[in-house]
Amino acid sequence: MIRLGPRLTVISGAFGTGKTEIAINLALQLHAEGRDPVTLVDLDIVNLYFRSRQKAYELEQLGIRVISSVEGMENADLPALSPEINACFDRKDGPVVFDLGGSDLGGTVAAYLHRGFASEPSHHWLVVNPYRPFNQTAEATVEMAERIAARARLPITGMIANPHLINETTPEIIREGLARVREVTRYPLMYLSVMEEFYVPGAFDDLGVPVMVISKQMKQPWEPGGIMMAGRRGKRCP
Amino acid sequence: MKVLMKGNEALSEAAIRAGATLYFGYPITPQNEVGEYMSRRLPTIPGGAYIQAETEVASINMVYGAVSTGRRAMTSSSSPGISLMMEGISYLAGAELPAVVVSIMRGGPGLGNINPEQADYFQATKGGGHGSYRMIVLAPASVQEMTDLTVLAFDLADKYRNPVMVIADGNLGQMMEPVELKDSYPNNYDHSAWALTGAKGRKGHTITSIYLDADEMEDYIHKLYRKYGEIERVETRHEEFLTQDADVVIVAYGIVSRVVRSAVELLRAEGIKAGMVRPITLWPYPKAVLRKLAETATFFLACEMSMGQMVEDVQLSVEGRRPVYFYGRSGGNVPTPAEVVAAVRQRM
Amino acid sequence: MQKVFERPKSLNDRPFHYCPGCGHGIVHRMIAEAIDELGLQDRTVFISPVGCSVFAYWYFETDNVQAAHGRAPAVGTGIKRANPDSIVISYQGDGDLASSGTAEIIHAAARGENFTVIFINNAIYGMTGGQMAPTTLVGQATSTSPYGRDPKFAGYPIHVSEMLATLKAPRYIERTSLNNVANLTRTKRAIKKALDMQNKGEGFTFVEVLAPCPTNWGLDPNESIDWMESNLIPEYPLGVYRDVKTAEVKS
Amino acid sequence: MTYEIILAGFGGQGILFLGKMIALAGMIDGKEVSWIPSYGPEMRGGTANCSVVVSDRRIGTPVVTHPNVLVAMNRPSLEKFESTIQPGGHLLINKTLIEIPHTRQDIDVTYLEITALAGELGNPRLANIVALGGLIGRVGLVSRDAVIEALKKELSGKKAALLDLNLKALDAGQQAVLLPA
Repeated sequence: MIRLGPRLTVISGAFGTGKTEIAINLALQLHAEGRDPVTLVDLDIVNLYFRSRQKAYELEQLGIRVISSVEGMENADLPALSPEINACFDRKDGPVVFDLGGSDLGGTVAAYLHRGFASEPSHHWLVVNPYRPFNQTAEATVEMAERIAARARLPITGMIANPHLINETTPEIIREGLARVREVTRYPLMYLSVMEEFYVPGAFDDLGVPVMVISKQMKQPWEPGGIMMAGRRGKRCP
Repeated sequence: MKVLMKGNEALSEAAIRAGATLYFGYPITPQNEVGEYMSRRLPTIPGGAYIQAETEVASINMVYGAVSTGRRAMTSSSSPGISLMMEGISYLAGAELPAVVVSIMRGGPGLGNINPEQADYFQATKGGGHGSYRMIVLAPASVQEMTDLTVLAFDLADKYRNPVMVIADGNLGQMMEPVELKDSYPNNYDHSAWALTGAKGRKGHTITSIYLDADEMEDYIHKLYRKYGEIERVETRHEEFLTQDADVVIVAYGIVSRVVRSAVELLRAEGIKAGMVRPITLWPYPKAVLRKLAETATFFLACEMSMGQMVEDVQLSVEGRRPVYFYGRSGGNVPTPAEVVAAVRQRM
Repeated sequence: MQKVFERPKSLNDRPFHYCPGCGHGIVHRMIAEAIDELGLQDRTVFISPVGCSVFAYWYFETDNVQAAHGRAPAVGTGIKRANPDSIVISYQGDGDLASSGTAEIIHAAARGENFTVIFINNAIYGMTGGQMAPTTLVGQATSTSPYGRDPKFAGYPIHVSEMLATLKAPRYIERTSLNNVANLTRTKRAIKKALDMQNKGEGFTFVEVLAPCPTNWGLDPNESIDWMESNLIPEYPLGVYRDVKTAEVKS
Repeated sequence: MTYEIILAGFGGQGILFLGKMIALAGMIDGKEVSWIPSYGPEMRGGTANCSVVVSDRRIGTPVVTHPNVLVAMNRPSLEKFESTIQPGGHLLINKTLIEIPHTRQDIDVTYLEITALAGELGNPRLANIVALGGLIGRVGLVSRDAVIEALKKELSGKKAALLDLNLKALDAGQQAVLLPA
């Protein structure tokens, strides 16, 4: 289901395009396909809210390795990058998904690891939601993408179209959004991601792009199973 | 022996005699006498220090540093300056440090004027700073109380490891009345378990207000609120004047309570059964007293030198059982007894 | 066998939370060594600021206090005035010291407060995610100067050591760097000298340390050193900016 | 008895000191007292006034709005406060500086050459003490002994040399109001 060539996949994009959702779902699907050990690296030092690390407890229960900050610092608004991050380049034992922080400044952190990325091939997939600022036109999307690539020192190798308006998403919204993402011709389109609630088998077969069905991970605190800022004890909404 | 002192001087001398020989502040009218008095007295006292800070922001943080050594220290200011101290007050509450802040209110908002007002009630009692915290707020009504409540403020601060504010208006700061001061006031609090005095022969102490984990932070806030609950139970203070048979209960604090006392006498002379409740602690607020009087009184009148701030606590206390009216003056105008009498008559 | 690498007594064994290649851990160790060598551990009160070193108090086996953003020199003033026998170290970054706390540092220096300030200048905000600092270089891209710091809009970097050196009260001001072994040695020497002066009651001492922030600079640790040498140090020349006994100033 | 006093005049006429002496003397007499200045910007030049209350009972409001004793040291003070005096109250007018007559008929009015008498003693700044003499001579208010004790207390140390002159000013004011007009 996941067309994985290189072992390393970097997920980036403008703020709020759905990078973290995609990164976690990618890790979950790789795990479901038995490509263990799967590692998810949260490099988001930009925004404390809605980061992969908040799912760390559940992912680790499944056997997915999550690397973010130095232990105990997951809730601090400090970079505190774990030295363990370098280890995932050295131990070549399974797929690694890197969740970069939003926009070009999120990319900066990847640059810090550029020696690691130079040591083996990697995907660098840009998540595009044409309903978000900085993604609304092809020009804006490319401009942001090139900034990210430059700051991360990693050329973009593909796009994941993630057109949605959260709960107001409809099949039309998805189709129209995909068409707008396709106006970006500089990078190959790898996947169309569709939230499971809006996915009907076969409904998007005519679009000529593999569909990645994702389940919402980063839920609001008031939603069942929503994410609290609880960190270590991994408290969930009742 | 009684001496004739200005409110600002009296509270300063009381603080010194309570052992607070460290003062940090920045000039602002109408509380300049505090800094002036301290700058004269403290350098002559062994271990005493007076610093005119660069800002009120710095003053409150100097207090934060000084009290973290376990010693008594204070600052004072007036409305705009107290606004600047709110960050530091929140940190003091968060780090559970004892400190006394004196607020001599003036007119506002903005630069306003230097006339007396009581419009910083919300600022003092409802937060003002950030986060879930409470500050004990004491409201003297005479120069004698400026001294007594300042001494009490240091005791409460030490007892609960919490910032305490003494709040008064410009009148109380500026007026002179005879006061009686003791030579010294006891300070029996032992802070050696946490004070920063150098880690000689023990593990290092740390003073901080950071709790990264949501659950740890919540546990800590709950701990603070258990303390606040205890303070509400034990430390609520008020004064009643002719309330036993009162149909009309006038609620006023600070200087306005003096006006209201005169008004109550005038009303009684006219045959109107009026009485007064004067909150001495503005937080914790004497809710239970007002709640009880709501069973017998006809109505309540809150009287303030503001556009109505404490009146909301009267309403909360009375819980809708009786009408609560408001009479206030602002800009530096002090209500007169005649005005208060008229305000009561209008509601009869 | 001789032990060549020993943990200072004033530092505990908790692993640092800093990113690999960060300068904070190195300076923490130097401070702890200086405290040990001067025998000041049981009199030291260490002030942690707001910034990446907000948790510096996790590591120092001394008394510790955490201060609000920029306010450490005011807190230090309070501690030192309340207890002149204590050794007070205010440890601050560039956002804390040169932006939010500009008033506090200038006035503490102007009063000649007898404590030591260690100022970590890495020309960027580490904690909040690589935003522009008052010490960010012209042209340097950060998350809030994405096109590079443009002096037309954002002005020019603040040179704190030079500025403080115009005051009469400070006893000692030096800028050092962590870019090579010689400068590491100089930094350690400067920190020790500052603490020694404080111990002797000589007045306000200030050591500015140019330090790398690879994570937010978007460079690996080696490149960070190169960037310091080609960009940071030319903007912020190293050296002693003031070394005058107060008595010599009085005239 | 409760005296609710407003003392008003120019900045520099020693209004606040006058108030303080009354309050101090009242305290020495064993009365309840309060003193409160109008501490606004007018303190820095222009007019100055303060409220003093001397009473046998606990003092309610220390801010006097309707005095039963008014000392008007200059014309704006008379114009501003005459209408606020309680019926039957006392008004002391500094005749040297106020050329207009009073208008109220329901109060007791005393004209006194306050500034001129001070000038005769060689220092116009003694006007406040001359006024104090006038007040104790005409209204009573506080005892003469208490005033002298208060002056001694206040004029001690470096200021002790001024005591004699102040006592002379006090006498001058007191005697002038006792003389038939």
